[in-house]
Amino acid sequence: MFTSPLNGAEIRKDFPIFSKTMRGGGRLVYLDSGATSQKPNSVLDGERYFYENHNAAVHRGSHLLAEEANEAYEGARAIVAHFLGANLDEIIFTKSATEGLNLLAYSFGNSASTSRFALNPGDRIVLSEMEHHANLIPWQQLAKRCGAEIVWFPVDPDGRLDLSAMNDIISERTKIVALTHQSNVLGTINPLDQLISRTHEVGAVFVLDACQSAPHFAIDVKSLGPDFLVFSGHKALGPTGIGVLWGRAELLEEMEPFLTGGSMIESVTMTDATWASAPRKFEAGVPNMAGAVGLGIALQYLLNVGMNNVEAHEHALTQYALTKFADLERVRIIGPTDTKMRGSVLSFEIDGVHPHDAGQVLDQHGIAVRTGHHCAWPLMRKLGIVGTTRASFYIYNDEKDVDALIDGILATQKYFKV
Amino acid sequence: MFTSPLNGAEIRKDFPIFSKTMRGGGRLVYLDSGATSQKPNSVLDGERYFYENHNAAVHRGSHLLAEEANEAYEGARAIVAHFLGANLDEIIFTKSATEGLNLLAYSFGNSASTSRFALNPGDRIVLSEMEHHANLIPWQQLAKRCGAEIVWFPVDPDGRLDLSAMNDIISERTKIVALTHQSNVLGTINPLDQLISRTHEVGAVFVLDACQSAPHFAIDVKSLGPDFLVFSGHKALGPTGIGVLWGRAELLEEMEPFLTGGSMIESVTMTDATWASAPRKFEAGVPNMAGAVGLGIALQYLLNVGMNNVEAHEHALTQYALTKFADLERVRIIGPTDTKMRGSVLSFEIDGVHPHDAGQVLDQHGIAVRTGHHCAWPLMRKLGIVGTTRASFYIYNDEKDVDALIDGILATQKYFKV
Amino acid sequence: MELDSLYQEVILDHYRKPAHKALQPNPTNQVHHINPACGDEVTLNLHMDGQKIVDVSWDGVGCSISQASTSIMTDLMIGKDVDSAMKVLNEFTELMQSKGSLKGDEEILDDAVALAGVSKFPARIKCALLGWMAFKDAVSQSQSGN
Amino acid sequence: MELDSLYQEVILDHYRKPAHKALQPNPTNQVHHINPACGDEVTLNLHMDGQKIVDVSWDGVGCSISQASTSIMTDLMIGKDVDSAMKVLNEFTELMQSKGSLKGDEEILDDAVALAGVSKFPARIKCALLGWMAFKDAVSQSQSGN
Ligand SMILES: Cc1ncc(COP(=O)(O)O)c(C=O)c1O
Ligand SMILES: Cc1ncc(COP(=O)(O)O)c(C=O)c1O
Repeated sequence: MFTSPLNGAEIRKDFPIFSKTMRGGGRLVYLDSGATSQKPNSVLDGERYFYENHNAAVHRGSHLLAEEANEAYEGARAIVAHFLGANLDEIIFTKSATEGLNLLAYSFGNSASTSRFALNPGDRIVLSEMEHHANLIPWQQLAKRCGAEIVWFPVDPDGRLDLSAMNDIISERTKIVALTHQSNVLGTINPLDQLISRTHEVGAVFVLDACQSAPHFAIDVKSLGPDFLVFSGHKALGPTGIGVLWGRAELLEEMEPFLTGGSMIESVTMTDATWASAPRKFEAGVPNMAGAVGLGIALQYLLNVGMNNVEAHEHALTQYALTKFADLERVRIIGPTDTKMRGSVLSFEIDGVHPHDAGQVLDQHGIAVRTGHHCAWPLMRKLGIVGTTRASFYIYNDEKDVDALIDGILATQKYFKV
Repeated sequence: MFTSPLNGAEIRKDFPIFSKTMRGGGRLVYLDSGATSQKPNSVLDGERYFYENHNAAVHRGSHLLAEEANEAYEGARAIVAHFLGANLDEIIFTKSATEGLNLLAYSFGNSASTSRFALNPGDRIVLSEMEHHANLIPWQQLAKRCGAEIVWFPVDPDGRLDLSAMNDIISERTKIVALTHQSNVLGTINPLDQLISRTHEVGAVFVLDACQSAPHFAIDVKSLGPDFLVFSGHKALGPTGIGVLWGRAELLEEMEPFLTGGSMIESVTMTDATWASAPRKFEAGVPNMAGAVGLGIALQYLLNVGMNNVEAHEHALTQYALTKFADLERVRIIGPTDTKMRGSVLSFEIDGVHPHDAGQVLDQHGIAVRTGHHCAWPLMRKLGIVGTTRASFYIYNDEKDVDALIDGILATQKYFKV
Repeated sequence: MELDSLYQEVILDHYRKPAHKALQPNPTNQVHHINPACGDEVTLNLHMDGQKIVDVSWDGVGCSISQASTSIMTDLMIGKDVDSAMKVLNEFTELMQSKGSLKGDEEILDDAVALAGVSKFPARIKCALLGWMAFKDAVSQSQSGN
Repeated sequence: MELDSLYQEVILDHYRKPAHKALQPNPTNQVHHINPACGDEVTLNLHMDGQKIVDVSWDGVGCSISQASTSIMTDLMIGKDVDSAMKVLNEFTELMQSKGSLKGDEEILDDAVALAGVSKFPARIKCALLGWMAFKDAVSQSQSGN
């Protein structure tokens, strides 16, 4: 039994890629939205419309095209702000979540030693074992540069954060806590309330990696309470090469810039420069204008669908899939096996079949999944596996896609005689 | 008299934006390609085709779409390599020239103190007074972090670099020389041969800002001889949000990464990571795949037109414009007044009319120019002006555009009664 | 022509003969503002007597809009008390953000209504506001005592 | 089915019963290679006697293609001298890059021709090459004396 407010097959009509014929001759069953999402026509049309009608460098010209480009770009910023419940000047366009996290790490590293963001030897950055490399290595590098320490929450056998030692892990020495909202491997959604209040209790800042959450359920930054948040446009129906960093206005104001160059300055001499205020301070150079415009349209598409519907739809798909998986033999879910505090990312192992081989057979059936360590190598090591096969759902999927996956797994087992 | 191998009006047919009707009711006379170029249909089609047929995360999946996305993305890299006469693994996709220059500055700053790239107190970075903020501020910030010094070539009254003290300015203490190939304000093309050989004589590295050159004439990095080169796709008929950093293979190999995260690693633990080799090492995160594909098509478009034809066309336009300007009264060219070692960027001042006002009247005639300091504020101060009005030409311009500009300037003088 | 709505005669007059464009010595407060997008600059001297704006004088470089607007602003502000000056300033800011939908109240804004057309040219609004924002900053500094 | 060109029976056999998959002690050279894209790893021990490859043994985790390919490689290389081993290796690399256009010379490549189908699946070429590149690295280390 499958009920959802959304009809995946109907939604697929908005996404031109679904008319493609796949390797095996069948339709595309796209279960890799955790890696990147497909794009609706409206996003592709909107990018093109920008280039055909308003293309000019923003912030730098006073002619008509430049005015229009500016309006389109700042209009996209307004949509992102609305999407997150944030203020306009708190939205910074980056090229990706990865850049957003690096921006924070470098900006903190650039701070004067008296700044609240400065890390001194012995200071701590708190992460978790389920972090994506993008929310791990930038902090490792920052820690190395500043002599700070990385400490982390372990992951328990159910794929949940072990918070039993929370008050020791987030301590008075903690300056930064950077955690994922939802694991891109396990699907686990982390309980932010207690983590954020503990973080603020010790005077640290909380950085939220919302790559796997912002595209999938409603987020209101003001009520959720982190200090910074990043996500990638390409996972949220948007174009490639555009991402978002949100930060609290008063923190952005205090921060040092990251990339420097044109359009982020107040005044410049040969030896010195002063900065514009946020968001400009963090957007050096001619930005990805068409990308921002496309992302604005993508988020508007999601808002029109309704983020609660998106969430309910993915919940229904996950529920349906978990039930079906329970009937499979010699197939193990890696991550929570119920839908409580869990999103629609579903990792699994097939006994006797390496994920890469499983992915290959599924591909032959037109089913696109991701295989491997999912840029979360420490988590793989912790779980004692080399990788998983991962299916991840989005609005354009439906229960038939889950059925196809299940059939594909059975075919895989048959093919490899396991 | 105007002769050119190219027909601007014919070329405009490939660029949909030229069917737009402008403020005054007339056609678009786009003379702001120095800020950003317009895009041909083939680039817009190609980006869309990627999204509609191959969209998936590169380097991360083994399903069909991921394979195809990879092929498209790496195919674009091959075109860029061909365009610059470089090796495949020497091409790094960035989001912009600005990011490319920051990448270098941060990577050098991340180097161990024993590295050839490390800057120590007293070491020097050599720039010039005509640099764009993007090739100035990142080096200022690096110098501040390392205790290094910024020294620079002055600009003489003709708008040329004053190289009389070259051997003092580029000295044994010099570690980095970073110069623009062509000034985005003056149109001046800098004599690289002597500058690069002097740089290598003292064992420093030469960074070339090719934003205003790579889109306009043929560059072969091997014969030109710099160590690093950056340019922006959006100024070369390509999409927004994509740029290129080229570096010599052996230097890239030695360098520290800049952005860290997914796809740039060899191995990762909770506290440490090792790096993939270039170009991967410098491309963390899901990249701007459609942007790279679009840039590949844009450069292929330029190659099909022929870079020598592009150069000859712009040369002819500049020659034609300089002759026409010579007949104008109370209008002064800022920069070289002949075409020797000069590109097609043309800055000027109209006596008694502020650039912003001039730009406004021109805009009313459908003529898009840029006004202000052009992100080269130190140059403005040196020249004792607040800004210029700048016309910049590209393949889709023709002599009628120059005529329109001249008429527009006369109209401006009439409007403001100067 | 659309352009004439931007460059009204009174604006060009102020541009050619700006009022109070010569810094008066011993100000209560001095501020320096820049428009980083185009490089325009204004230095503004404010002379207060209690809550009364006794004099506003300035120097700077900029386009006709920024120069004329600053000139008009000084004419308007001199002699007012802080409260009514802020009312005028808010009225003007609103006019600038109106995208051409407001004409401006001539009773309150006097010559500044000639700047109404600027609101249809987004890139020029910052030009028109440069002097006004400097003035606002100077007044707020005078009120907070620095 | 296209898939069968990838997973030929001989590959699945090698996968189920890999040859020389047990590290032999006291190697001349040991290397450890990783495929960072998927996390597959191989450790390879090389025993040389002069220019002769006396033994190759290995351990590791990976997909059927990487495991089978490494297994086949060891069978091929053991007993060869460096020169002919490099010839085989080059032949195999060329086959992998052939995008399905080559079948491979069975005289030279023996069981490894079964991997020809891999060349049509770009994402799997690195899997097939993992063990071979480790071997190449070990040999080159043995030649340069580290
Ligand atoms: C000479 C020069 N360098 C650097 C840049 C910066 O390019 P971008 O803003 O695309 O990063 C520009 C263009 O704005 C330029 O003209
Ligand atoms: C949880 C998480 N964080 C960060 C990232 C990095 O995103 P991107 O590669 O778009 O920068 C991803 C996706 O790859 C992710 O799933």
